[in-house]
Amino acid sequence: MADVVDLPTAIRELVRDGDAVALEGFTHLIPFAAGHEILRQGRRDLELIRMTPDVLYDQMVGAGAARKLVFSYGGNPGVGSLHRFRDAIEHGWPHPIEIEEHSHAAMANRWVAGASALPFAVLRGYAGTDLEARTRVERITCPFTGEVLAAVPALNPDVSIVHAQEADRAGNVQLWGIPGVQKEAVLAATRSLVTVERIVDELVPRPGGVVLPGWTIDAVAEAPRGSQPSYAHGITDRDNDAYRAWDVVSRDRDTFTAWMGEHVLKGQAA
Amino acid sequence: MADVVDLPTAIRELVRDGDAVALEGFTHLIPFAAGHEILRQGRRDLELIRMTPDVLYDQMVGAGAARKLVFSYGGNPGVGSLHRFRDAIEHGWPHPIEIEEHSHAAMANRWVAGASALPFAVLRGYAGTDLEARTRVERITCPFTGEVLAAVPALNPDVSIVHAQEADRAGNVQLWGIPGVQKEAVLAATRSLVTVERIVDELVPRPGGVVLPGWTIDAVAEAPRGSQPSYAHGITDRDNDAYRAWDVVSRDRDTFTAWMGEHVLKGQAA
Amino acid sequence: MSSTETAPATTGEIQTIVAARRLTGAKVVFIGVGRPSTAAILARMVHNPELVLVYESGTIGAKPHRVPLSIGDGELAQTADAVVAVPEMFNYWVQAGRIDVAFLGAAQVDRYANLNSTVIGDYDAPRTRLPGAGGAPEIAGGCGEVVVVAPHSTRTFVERLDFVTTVGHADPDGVLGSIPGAPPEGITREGLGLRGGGPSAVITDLGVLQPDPATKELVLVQLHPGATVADARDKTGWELRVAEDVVETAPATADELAALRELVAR
Amino acid sequence: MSSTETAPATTGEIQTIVAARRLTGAKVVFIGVGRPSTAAILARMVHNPELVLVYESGTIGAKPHRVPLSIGDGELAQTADAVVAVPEMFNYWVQAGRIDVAFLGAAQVDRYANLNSTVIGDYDAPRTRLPGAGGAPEIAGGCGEVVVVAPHSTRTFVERLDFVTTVGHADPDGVLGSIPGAPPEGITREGLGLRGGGPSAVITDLGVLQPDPATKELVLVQLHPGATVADARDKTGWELRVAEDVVETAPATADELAALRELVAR
Repeated sequence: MADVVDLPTAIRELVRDGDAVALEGFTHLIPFAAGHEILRQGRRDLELIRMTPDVLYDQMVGAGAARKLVFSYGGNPGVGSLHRFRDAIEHGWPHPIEIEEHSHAAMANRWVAGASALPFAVLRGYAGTDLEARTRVERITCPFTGEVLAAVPALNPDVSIVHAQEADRAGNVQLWGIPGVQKEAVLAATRSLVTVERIVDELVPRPGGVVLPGWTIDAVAEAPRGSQPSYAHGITDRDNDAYRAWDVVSRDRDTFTAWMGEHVLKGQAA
Repeated sequence: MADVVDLPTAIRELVRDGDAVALEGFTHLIPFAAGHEILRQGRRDLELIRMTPDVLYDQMVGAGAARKLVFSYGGNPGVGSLHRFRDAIEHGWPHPIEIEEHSHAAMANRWVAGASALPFAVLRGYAGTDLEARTRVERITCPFTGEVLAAVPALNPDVSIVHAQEADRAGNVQLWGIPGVQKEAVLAATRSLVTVERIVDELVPRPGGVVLPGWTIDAVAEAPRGSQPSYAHGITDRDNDAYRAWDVVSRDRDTFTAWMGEHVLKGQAA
Repeated sequence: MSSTETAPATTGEIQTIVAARRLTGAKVVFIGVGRPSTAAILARMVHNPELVLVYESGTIGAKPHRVPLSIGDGELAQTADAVVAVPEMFNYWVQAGRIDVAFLGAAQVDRYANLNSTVIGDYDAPRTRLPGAGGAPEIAGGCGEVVVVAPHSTRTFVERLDFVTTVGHADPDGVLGSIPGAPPEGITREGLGLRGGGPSAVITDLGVLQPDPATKELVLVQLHPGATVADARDKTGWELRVAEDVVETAPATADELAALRELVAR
Repeated sequence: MSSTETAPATTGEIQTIVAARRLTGAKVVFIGVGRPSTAAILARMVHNPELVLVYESGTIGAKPHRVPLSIGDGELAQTADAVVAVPEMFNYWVQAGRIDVAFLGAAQVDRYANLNSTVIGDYDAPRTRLPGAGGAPEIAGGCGEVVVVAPHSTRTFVERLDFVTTVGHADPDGVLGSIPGAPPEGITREGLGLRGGGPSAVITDLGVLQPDPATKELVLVQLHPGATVADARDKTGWELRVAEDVVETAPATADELAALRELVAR
């Protein structure tokens, strides 16, 4: 069964300097509170894995916590650039970072392979693109048809962190709405943490509900509004204004640093 | 959008002699009514695909409709043998049939590959077994780790038929309870039919609900109690007595033939 | 509503309206955020109420009332016929070829409708780092056809992409030499194993380009009201081919414009 | 309840009770129908109320009140913590090694606990066609340990399987020569790339066999009340190894027997 603990304890026990860490959530249930706690605890030299880095990884990259970024789409959806992500790649600020980029289809299949304890996944992809020379993909031949397809390596991070709506006291988790790759990320990782909007006495099955049994998770931590400015379907709304405002905050290094000091690093609990 | 038609029309339009036909449903939602209609229409020479042949394929094999059987477990669950299946394989009655057998894991992954338009799937399996020489499996090497794994060919039947609880008038389908491989079977097939317990004005999302949009299905046919003696979660119960009784009916060729004449072939609508 | 009371369509509005019209006969469309999303919702309002909208967040048959800011807004999940996980979306739906039409944008487009959304300048020392591939390569590989929506300028319509993120019609005659591993005589998208039909149109704020059926090179076939062939040539970074019979885009109807403005204002 | 009023345990009952006891410290058990299912439900009633039952139908954490006839009975889905599709069950849960213990049956068992559930006689001209592999090969490949439950008879415990459906401890010294493709000096399950620990016990109606830690050959280590070493030798189709200190199975307690009988009667 998962340990139900407070967020600082969970991060302290599960996330170490140098870890490959995935904070997943595809446009929905992005674990901001957990990411901020990682920054408050001063974790460094992380390999940050996420299909869509979004504002959260912009903050973590800008704060200098990342050694490497593994991703498939580094934009501020509907708004524009992630300026800290760009500044790190274009100008090496606050320090240079390594990048490893894929397509969404490849990342999604890498998660599936990781959750399945397979070393690789197969897809129709990458043929003819310049991505192929810049990422980890090999060609593989179908032993039945002779067709040549793409093989991509499994993702198996040291730690995966996702956010969900609810957990019960035994650490069983339910999320609903857009499910993304959260189940895969948790199952593919060596260690896992789920932050939740609320702890309930009993999980009531919901339409679209994805349940992660507590025995597959290391820790569960309550973090109300823990995916804001993204959202938790049925509980919080996506704060589109915050995404738009981030475009302004993040353009300038000093403005960014001041904002982080005030809104993230000074805060105590999530 | 799927055509909502009566069952005899659907079978007439979709199932042809010689087709590779999958009637799927893993212990739940087994499409008995559709299988019986195939027999009433006298279809012959079929390649019958199903993970668990169950009583339905015992009937279809015993009735002489199958040229070939593709499966992974040919038993009467909790009861014992499928006597018609055994009689066909052991004694060639009513005529010899070809068999191609796999493990459940391989069949499930063959369905996934079929639904994904991939020619094969990869799994950890078959190593050291006599199955490997008797089925369609090849070895494949991971281009990243050098590990040797099993590759199995995709399943892409001419027709897949599944049973579900509900459809709306546009042919959108929802099933719930044990989902098996029904979604994969429908998506992997060239043509598809879903029989349903009832047509409703609107599909209300359910916990565990799997929705197949009408535009991915060729035909939907109403067939109340159409998965009996298996069951439709929340609507009908599994008729365990019928499964036990089948053991007696199916042991003897004449008893079987008489039973089929009376209960299946004479019936008109499903 | 009388058109005499309505301000004329802007070039951006006409671009959206032309994109929406292309969905009149479509069954299932795959869309990202921004103008393509607006166009698809407009198509459902005006031309094709049965159109199925698919977003890569896993929402199939979404019926948004407002234009979503992200492809994962809650309203999309709330109104969808089905919501699936991202691996299923790409494997069972996109890769399996179940989508008729996909809308894609890009920072750079070449004459064969290949797309760059990765980087401007050198990959290792980028002038501008763009968001990256996202779903585009496999969407363009698997969907029935692709409609590219992009602003007409020499920054976007370039002789040679800085980076091939997404293959459109590849390099069928070896003119560009930009497809990695391709032989000097060129390679087609079929030759690369791509299954969908590839780009069928590029809709800009000036007009519409379509691939020549034989050579696959983009040809200007349509101009929006007020735009000229000279404009299009000026704003294209290669010597633009122009059809003999360039048609003028039918003006936005009062219904289209009213619906679009009402939608954007929601 | 006083044991003096209770009929003594049958050999079948003691087999089930011994199987249930093995789950006292387990976290997650994978079970098929029949005796293993009864044993696992009994374990939840008597020894280990937190035990997670997983059935290959996709029901994780099922809490059946009655013994299900099939592995897909509605009560399993109704009471489960999570219900998943069959591909997910085999890929994310079984193959990924998330299950501690799996119970398996078989028509034939050899001295290395390899299993046959495919055919008696020749594959192409079978004397008895059995149901086939089902989930067994990959369950035995991926789960932490496997407990085999089978009736003790020379029909079941055979020198050489007619067909290797499921690998237990393979043929580590080349004694059997039954693993296809294995070298004459033998092969281990690790050598075949199997990840789980393999069979840890075979529970029969006479006693319990366990693999020798070094040689992996099954050794009789436990006898149920009333059974003798001679019985076990007689009913084993190879020269059965017997531990120096065979222990006698603790008799069924009144609680165990009452719970089992109550369960079966439900």
